[in-house]
Amino acid sequence: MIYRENGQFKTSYGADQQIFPIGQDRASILLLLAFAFVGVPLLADEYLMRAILIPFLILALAALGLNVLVGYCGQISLGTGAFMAVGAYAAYNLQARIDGLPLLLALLGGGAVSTVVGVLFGIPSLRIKGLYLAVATLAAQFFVDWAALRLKWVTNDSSSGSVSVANLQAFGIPIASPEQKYLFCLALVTLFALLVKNLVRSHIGREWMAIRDMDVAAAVIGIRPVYAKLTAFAVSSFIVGVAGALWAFVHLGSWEPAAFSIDRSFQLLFMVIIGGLGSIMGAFFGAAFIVVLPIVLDSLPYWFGIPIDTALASHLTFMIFGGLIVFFLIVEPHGIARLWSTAKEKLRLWPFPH
Amino acid sequence: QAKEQFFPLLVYRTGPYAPNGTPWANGKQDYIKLINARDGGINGVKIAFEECETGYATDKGVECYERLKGKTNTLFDPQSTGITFALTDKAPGDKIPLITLGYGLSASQDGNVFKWNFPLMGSYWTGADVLIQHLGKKEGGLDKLKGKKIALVYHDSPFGKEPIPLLQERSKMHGFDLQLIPVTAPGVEQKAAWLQVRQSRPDFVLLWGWGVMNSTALKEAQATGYPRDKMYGVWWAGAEPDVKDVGEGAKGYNALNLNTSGQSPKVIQDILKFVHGKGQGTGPKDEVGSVLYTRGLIIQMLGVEAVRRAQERFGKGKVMTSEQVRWGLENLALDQKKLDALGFAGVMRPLSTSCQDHMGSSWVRVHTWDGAKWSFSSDWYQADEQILKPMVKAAADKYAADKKLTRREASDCGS
Amino acid sequence: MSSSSGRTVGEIVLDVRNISLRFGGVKALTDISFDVREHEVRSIIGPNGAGKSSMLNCINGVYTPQEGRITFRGQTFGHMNSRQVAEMGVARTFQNLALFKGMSVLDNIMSGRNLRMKSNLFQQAFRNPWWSRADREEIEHREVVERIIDFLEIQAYRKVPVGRLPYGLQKRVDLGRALAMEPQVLLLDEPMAGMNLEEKQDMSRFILDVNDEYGTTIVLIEHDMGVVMDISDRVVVLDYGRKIGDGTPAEVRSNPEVISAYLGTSH
Amino acid sequence: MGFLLETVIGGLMAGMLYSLIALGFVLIFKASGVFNFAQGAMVLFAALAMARFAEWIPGLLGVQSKLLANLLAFGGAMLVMVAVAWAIERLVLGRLVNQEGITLLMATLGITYFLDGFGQTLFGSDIYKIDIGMPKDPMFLMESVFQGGVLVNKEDLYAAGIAALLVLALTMFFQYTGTGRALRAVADDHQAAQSIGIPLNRIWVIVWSIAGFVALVAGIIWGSKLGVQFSLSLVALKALPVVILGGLTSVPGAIIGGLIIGVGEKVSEVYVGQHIGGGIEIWFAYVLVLFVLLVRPQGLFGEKIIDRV
Amino acid sequence: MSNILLNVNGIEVIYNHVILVLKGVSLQVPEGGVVALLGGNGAGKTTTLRAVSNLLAGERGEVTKGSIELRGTRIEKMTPAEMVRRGVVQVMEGRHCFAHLTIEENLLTGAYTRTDGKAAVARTLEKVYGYFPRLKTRRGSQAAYTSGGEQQMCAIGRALMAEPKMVLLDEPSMGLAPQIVEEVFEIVRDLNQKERTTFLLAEQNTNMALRYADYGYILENGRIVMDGEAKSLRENEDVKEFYLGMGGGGDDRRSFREVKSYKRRKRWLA
Ligand SMILES: Nc1ncnc2c1ncn2[C@@H]1O[C@H](COP(=O)(O)OP(=O)(O)OP(=O)(O)O)[C@@H](O)[C@H]1O
Ligand SMILES: Nc1ncnc2c1ncn2[C@@H]1O[C@H](COP(=O)(O)OP(=O)(O)OP(=O)(O)O)[C@@H](O)[C@H]1O
Ligand SMILES: CC(C)C[C@H](N)C(=O)O
Ligand SMILES: [Mg+2]
Ligand SMILES: [Mg+2]
Repeated sequence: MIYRENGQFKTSYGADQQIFPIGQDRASILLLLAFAFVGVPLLADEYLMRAILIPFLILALAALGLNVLVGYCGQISLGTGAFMAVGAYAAYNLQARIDGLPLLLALLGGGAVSTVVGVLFGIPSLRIKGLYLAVATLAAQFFVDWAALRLKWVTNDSSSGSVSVANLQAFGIPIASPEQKYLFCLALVTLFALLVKNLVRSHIGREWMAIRDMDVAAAVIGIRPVYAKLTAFAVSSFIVGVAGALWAFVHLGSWEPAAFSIDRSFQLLFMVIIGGLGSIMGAFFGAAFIVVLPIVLDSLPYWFGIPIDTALASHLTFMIFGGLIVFFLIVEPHGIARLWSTAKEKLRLWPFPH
Repeated sequence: QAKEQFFPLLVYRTGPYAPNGTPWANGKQDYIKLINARDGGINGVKIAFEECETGYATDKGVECYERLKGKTNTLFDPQSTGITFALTDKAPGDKIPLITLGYGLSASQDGNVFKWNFPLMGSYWTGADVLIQHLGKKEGGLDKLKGKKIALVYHDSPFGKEPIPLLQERSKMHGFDLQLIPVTAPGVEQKAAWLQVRQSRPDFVLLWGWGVMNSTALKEAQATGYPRDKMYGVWWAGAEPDVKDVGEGAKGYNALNLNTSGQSPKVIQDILKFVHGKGQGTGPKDEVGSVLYTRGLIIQMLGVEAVRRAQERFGKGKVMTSEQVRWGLENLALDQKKLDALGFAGVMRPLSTSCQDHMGSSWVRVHTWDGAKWSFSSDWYQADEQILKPMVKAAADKYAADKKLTRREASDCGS
Repeated sequence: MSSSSGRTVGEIVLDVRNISLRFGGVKALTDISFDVREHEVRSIIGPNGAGKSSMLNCINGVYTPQEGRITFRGQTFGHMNSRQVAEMGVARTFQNLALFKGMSVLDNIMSGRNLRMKSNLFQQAFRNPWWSRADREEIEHREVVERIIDFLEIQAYRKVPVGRLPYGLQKRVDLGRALAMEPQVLLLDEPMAGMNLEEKQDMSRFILDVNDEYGTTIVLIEHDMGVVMDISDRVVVLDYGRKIGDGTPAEVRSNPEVISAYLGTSH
Repeated sequence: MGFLLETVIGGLMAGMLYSLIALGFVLIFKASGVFNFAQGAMVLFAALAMARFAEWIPGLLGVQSKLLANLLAFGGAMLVMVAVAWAIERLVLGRLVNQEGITLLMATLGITYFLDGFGQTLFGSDIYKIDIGMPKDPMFLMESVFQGGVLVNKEDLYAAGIAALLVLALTMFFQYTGTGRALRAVADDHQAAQSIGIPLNRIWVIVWSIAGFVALVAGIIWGSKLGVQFSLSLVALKALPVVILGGLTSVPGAIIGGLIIGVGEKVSEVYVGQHIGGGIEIWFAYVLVLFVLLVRPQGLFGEKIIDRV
Repeated sequence: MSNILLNVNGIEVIYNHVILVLKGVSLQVPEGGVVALLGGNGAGKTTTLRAVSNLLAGERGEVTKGSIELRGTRIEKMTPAEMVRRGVVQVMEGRHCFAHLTIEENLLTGAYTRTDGKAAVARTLEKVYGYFPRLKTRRGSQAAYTSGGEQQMCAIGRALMAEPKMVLLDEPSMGLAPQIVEEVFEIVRDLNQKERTTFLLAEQNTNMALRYADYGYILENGRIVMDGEAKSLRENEDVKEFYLGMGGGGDDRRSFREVKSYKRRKRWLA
C-alpha cells in the first residue's frame, strides 16, 4: 500500500521525464546514495571495502559501460577486457610520461585512448552481427593482451611486463586508505551512472535501442547505423577504459596483462546479461551477482564454522553458483533488474493482485 | 591478543594448476599439523591456519589476502608470482612479510629496498644462472657455450619472463644464442612452439613452465622428436605431476630441484607418524615426500623457524606479530645442525638471511627423470654472485626510483 | 487536376520509372512505372508475392533496384540510402511489424522524431531539468508525440513495451512512429491486416485525416478491397512483378486483366 | 621447403583437433539455437569420467584386458553424458523455451560452472591419464626428398581420421534425415516448432547426447594428448574462431574452419611470430576470422543471416 | 451441443506473473464443428488459442484457473507436442515460418509427427500445393525471403501437413489477397466436410468467419460477451454495427470514406 504511483499526477512532460518519476523511487534512491556515501564508510571494515566494495564498484562501472554497447545497442562484445587494459595502460603511460598530470586527467585520458581503440574495433560491427561479432571482438582482446606483453613502451620497459603506480591523489587529497578509495570510486560510478542514464533516455539512447531491436526499420526512420553503433562503441569503451584505469590504479596498484584477460571479458558480459540487458540497475545487480556472490559462497563454511576441505568448498561454490545462475534465469530470463521491476509491479498491486 | 600464531594459506586446489598446487598446499598444512601434534606448537604457541583458494588467479589472490590479512600475525606465501607482484605493493602498508621461495621478483632479494619480500633459497635469476653453469659444465666449460643455441620455452607471464634478463646477460658473456619462445598460458597448445624448436634445433631447451604447460611441453617434445635429455626445466617444471602421465616419454628430462624427494628424511617420517599415522593427513599418503609436497614443507618450516627466531628476540612462548616475524625472516640462521635437528638433513642446504640479503642461499641441484622416478644428476650449485649482485642492485634501484622509496638505513636493520 | 473523389491533388511528388528488381532468379519487379501526386491516396494492390512490399522497399532505399530510377520532388536517384530518403520526408510502416520490441510505445514513437533532434552527445549526457537544450528539445517533441498518441488512442499503453501489445495495437504504434516523422509521403504496407471492421474504419479515418489535415501524400498497400476502393484516389495493380493496371478505383475495378488476376468476380 | 610442409601438416592436424571441439558447438547451435558455452566443460567432464572409469574398472570388475577396460569405460562415460544431457533438458532448457539466444548462452554458463565443480568433486582435480594406445612418437616421411624428412605425428593423424569420420556422419544426419530437418526448425523458432508437434524435450536430449558423444571423443583424444585435468576445458576457447570461421551452422564448416585456422596459426607463428616477439598465433587466428567475416558475415559456410522487413 | 471435442472452462491466464489477460473464458467446440472466436485487438483471442495448444509457457504465460478438456481429458499439463500427437495443431498468428528452411522443408517439418510413411506425406504435400499453387512456385526459396502472404500460406499449409483432427487458426486471413482468403475458408469448409476436421478460428474478418462458421463467440477484454449460432450472430444488431460495419439497420456496408467519427467505440464491457 505504501508503494503507489496512483495519485502522482504529472502536470508537465518534464516531470514525467524525470529519471525516477515515482516519488518513492526518488526517495529511496536518495536514501541509498546517502547510505553509500556516509553510512558505508562508517560501517564497513577494511576487508569489505578493499576486497568487495571497491572491486564491485569498479566492475559495475565497467559493466555499465558494456551495457551501453550490449544492452542498449545490441552489439555483443567480448573485447571488454582489452578496452579495460587499454584504459589502464594508457592512463599509466600518461601518468608516467607527463610529470604532475592529475590523477583524474590520467584516468579520463585512459578512457579517451580506450575510446579510440574501441571505435576502431567497432568498425567491423557495421557488417558483422551477433555472436559473430562477439567472437570477432576477441581479436581485440587477444591483440591487446599480446601488445601489452610484447610492446616494451606499453609497460614503460618493465622487463616482467608488470607495472605499478603509487601515491595516488585527487585534488590534493591522497587516495590511499580504503575509505578514500571507496569514496573516489563511488563518486565516479555515481557520476557515470547518471550520465549514462541521461544518454539512454535521450535520443541517442533511442537510436541505440532502435538499432538493437530492428536495424532495418531504424534505418528507414533515418537513424544512421554507422553513427549509432560507433557512438555506442565510443561511449562504452570510454567508460570501460576509465573502469580499467580505476581497476589498475585504485584496486590493484600493480598489475600485469593477465588482470585484463579474456576471463574478465566473459565475466563482464555475464554480468550484464544476468543483471539485465539494457538497464542501469542491471549493471549493479550483475556485478553484485558475479563478483560478490562467489566470495560470499566461498566464505560461508568459515562463517558457519563448518570445517570443509578447501577444494571441495570451492567445487561446491562452483556448483551452487552455476545452479543459481540457472535458477535466476528460469525465474526471469531478462535478468535480475527485470525481476526487480516485476517485484515492484507486484508490490504496487499488493494486496489486491490484478 | 591472539593466543595462536595464525598462518594464512593461499593455495590452489582447483583450476588449471591444481595438480601442482595441491601437493604443495598439503605439505604446508601437514607441517603445521606436525608442529602442533609433535611439538605442541612453536615453543608452546599453537599454530592456527586457514586456507583460501586462489585458483592461481591474481584478483582472487588479492581478495584472499584482504580477507586473511586482518587475522594473520605471521606472513603470506602467495604461491604465485602474479599474486606476489600484486601484494608487493600492499604488504609494506599492512606490515606483513611475504615468503616467495623460489619465485616472485628476483630483485626482491635486495632487502634494503624490499623490506617485506623474502625470495628464500632462490629466485628465477639464480635458477637461470645455475642452469647455464650446468650446461657449461656439461659441455666442458662455459666458453664452450659459444655459438651454441639455447631456447627458452616460457610461460607467457611475469613468471616466465623473469629469467630473460639474466639469460641475456649470460648470452652476452658466453656468446651463445638465446631464442625466446613464449607459450600462452595455461599452455595446452604448443605445437607452434615446438615446430620452432624443430626448425632451429637448439642445443638445449630451457623450460620455464608451470602446471599443464610442463607435461604438454614434454609430450610435444616427444612428438617432434626433440631429445628430452637436452631439456632443462626450472624447479617448478620438475615434479611428479609434470612427468607422471608422460611416463617413458619424459625419460632423460632434467630439471632443477631445490629439495630432495622421497620418504626417507626424518621430517617425512615424522609426518607419516604424527600426522598421517593419526589419520590427520591432508592428502593421500603416497604423495607425502613428493617434490612439491616437500617444497611445501620447507616453505612452512621456514615460516615456523622465522617465528621461532623472532621469539628468541621478542619473547619465547609468546605470540609474535607479523612485524616481529619479519625480523625473524631477516635473521634466519639455519645451519646444518639446525636442519638436522628439524629433520631436514639432506633435504636442503643451510641458509641464513640478513638485512641486505633476503634470499639466504641459492643452493640447487639438477635431477633427471628416468621414466619412473626423479634422481639427482648433479652436485649442488649456487648462483654466481658476480653476475647476480649488480643485476639485483640495479633492478632494486630502479624499483625504488619508480616508487620514490629510499634504501633502508643500516639503523633500520635492527628493528 | 482533380481526382475521382473530386478532391484537388497537386504536382507529382514521386515518380517511379522503369524499376526492375531481381533476387537471384526471382523477378520481384519488372519494369514498373507509376507516379504519385501530392496529396493523393495512391494504393498498390495485387496478389501475394506480386512485389508490392518490394516496391516500397525500393522507394525507401532498403532494396536497390537493378534498373530504373525514382524521382522525388525533382531529385532523381537510382540508389539512395534510407537515411537520405527519410530526410526527404518519406516515412513508412511495415507489413511484418518492424517495431523496436524492447522499447515502450512512447519511445517507439519518439524515435520517429529523432531526425529532428539536434542536441549533441554532451548535451544529452549532461541534460538536466533546469538548463539544458536536450531536455527542452525532448519536451517539445514529446508534445508532438503525445498528440499522435491521443490521435491513435493508445494513451493507456504509453509506457508498455511494444512486444507485449496485441498485434493490432502494434500496427497502430507502427503508424504512430511513421506519423511522428511528419512525413510528406507516407508509405503504408497493409496497415489494416489483422483488424476487425470497426478498427479498419478507425484506421481509414486516421489515414484520411492525416491526408486531409497535413496534406500528407499516402501510398497504401492493402488487401481489403472495400478499403482500397473507398479511400484511394488512384490504384496501381501489380501481378508477378508487372504492372497490369493503373487508374481510378472505378477504372481498375472494371479492368478485365485486373479482375482475372486479382479481384475475381466476387468483388 | 620441407619445414614449411611440416608446419602446414602440423597446422592441419592441430586444426583437425580444434574441429573436433568446434563440432560440438555447431551441433547444439544448429539444433537449438543455443551457443553452448559449456562445451569445454563437457569435454572435461566426459574425459574425466572416461579416465577415472578406465582406472577404476580393472580393480572393480577384475577386467584384465586394457582394451576391454577402455571399452567399458567408454560405455560408462557415454551413459554419464546421456544422463547429463537429460538433466540439462529437464532442469534448464525445458524451462527456458522460446527465450532469446543470449539468455540461453547465459544458462549454459551456469551449466559450465556446475559441471566444472561437479566433475572435479566426483572425479578429482589431479591429472589423470587416458591411454588408448595412441602412438606417441613421430614418424618421418619423404626423408629422401627433404633433409631430415617431414615429421608427422601419428597420434594426430589418427585423431584427424576420427574427426573426419564424425563429421561425415553428422553431415549426413543433418542433411538427409527428417530429424535433421526438425532440428534445424527448432533452431529457427522454438515456438513454431512446438506448434507443429516437434517434441523439444526429446530433441534436446538427443542433440545434447550427441554433443556429449562428440565431447567424449574430443575429450579422449585431447586427454590422451594432454592428460586429463582442468585445462582440458580451456581448449574450447581454441575452437571459437574455428566455429565462427566455418559458420555457426555448418558441420563441414567446422572442419574446414579448423584446417584453415590450424594452418594459419602455425604458419604465422613460426614464420612471422618469431620476428615480432612470438605468441601471435591466437590473435592471428582471430584477426584472420575478422577479415573473413568482413567479407562473409556468416562465416565461410554458415547460413546467411536473414534480416528482412 | 452434441459430442464436445474441446471444452474450455472458466480459464484465467496471467502473463509474466502480473498481467491478467483472460478473466474466466469458457467455450466449447463440438467434434466436427467450425467455431469462430471474434473480438477486437487485444481481446485475448490469441491468448485463448495458446492456452488450448499449450504454447503459453514460451510467452511466460500461465493458466491459473479453470480447466481445458479435450475429449474429456484434462490437457493443461501436456506439452504442445503431445497436443499435436492428439491431433490438435495451431497456426500461429504472425506467420512464424522457419526462416532458414525452404518453403518445402517448412511444409515437410509439418509432417513430423506422422508415421504413415513417405508416400502418404508426399500426397498431402501435393494436396497443399494444390491449395496454394503459389507455394509450389516458391518451394525452393527460404521462407524468410518470401512475401508476407506467401509466408501466411506456408504457415497454414504446414499445419495441414500434420493431417490434424483439430486446427486452431489464428487470423488465417491476415495479409492474404482476397481470393486467397476465400480460398482459405473454402479449404476450411472442404476439410471440415470431407475429413470432419474441427476448426477453432480466431478471426478479425468477422464477415467471412461468420459465413463459414457454425457457431461464434465474441471476446472482449478477456471475457466472452456474447455467443451463439453463426446465423443468429449475423443478425444481431450490435454485431452488425460493430463487426460487420453495417450502419443503422440497413444492409449496406458503409463506405470507409464516410465513417465520420472514430471516437465512438462502444463495447459491451468497459
Ligand atoms: N507475452 C505477453 N506478455 C504480456 N502480455 C501479453 C503477452 N501476450 C499478450 N499479452 C496481452 O494480452 C492481451 C491479449 O492479447 P492477445 O494477443 O490474446 O489479443 P488478440 O485478441 O489476439 O489481439 P489481436 O487481434 O490484436 O491479435 C493484450 O492486452 C496483450 O497486451
Ligand atoms: N529479400 C528477398 N530475397 C529473395 N526474394 C525476395 C526478397 N524479397 C522479396 N522477395 C520475393 O519477391 C516477391 C515479391 O515479394 P513482396 O514481398 O514484394 O510481395 P507482396 O506483393 O508484398 O506480397 P504480399 O501481399 O504477400 O505481402 C516474392 O515472391 C518474394 O518471395
Ligand atoms: C609460484 C610458482 C609455483 C611458480 C609459478 N609459475 C609462478 O607464478 O611463479
Ligand atoms: Mg507484402
Ligand atoms: Mg491475436
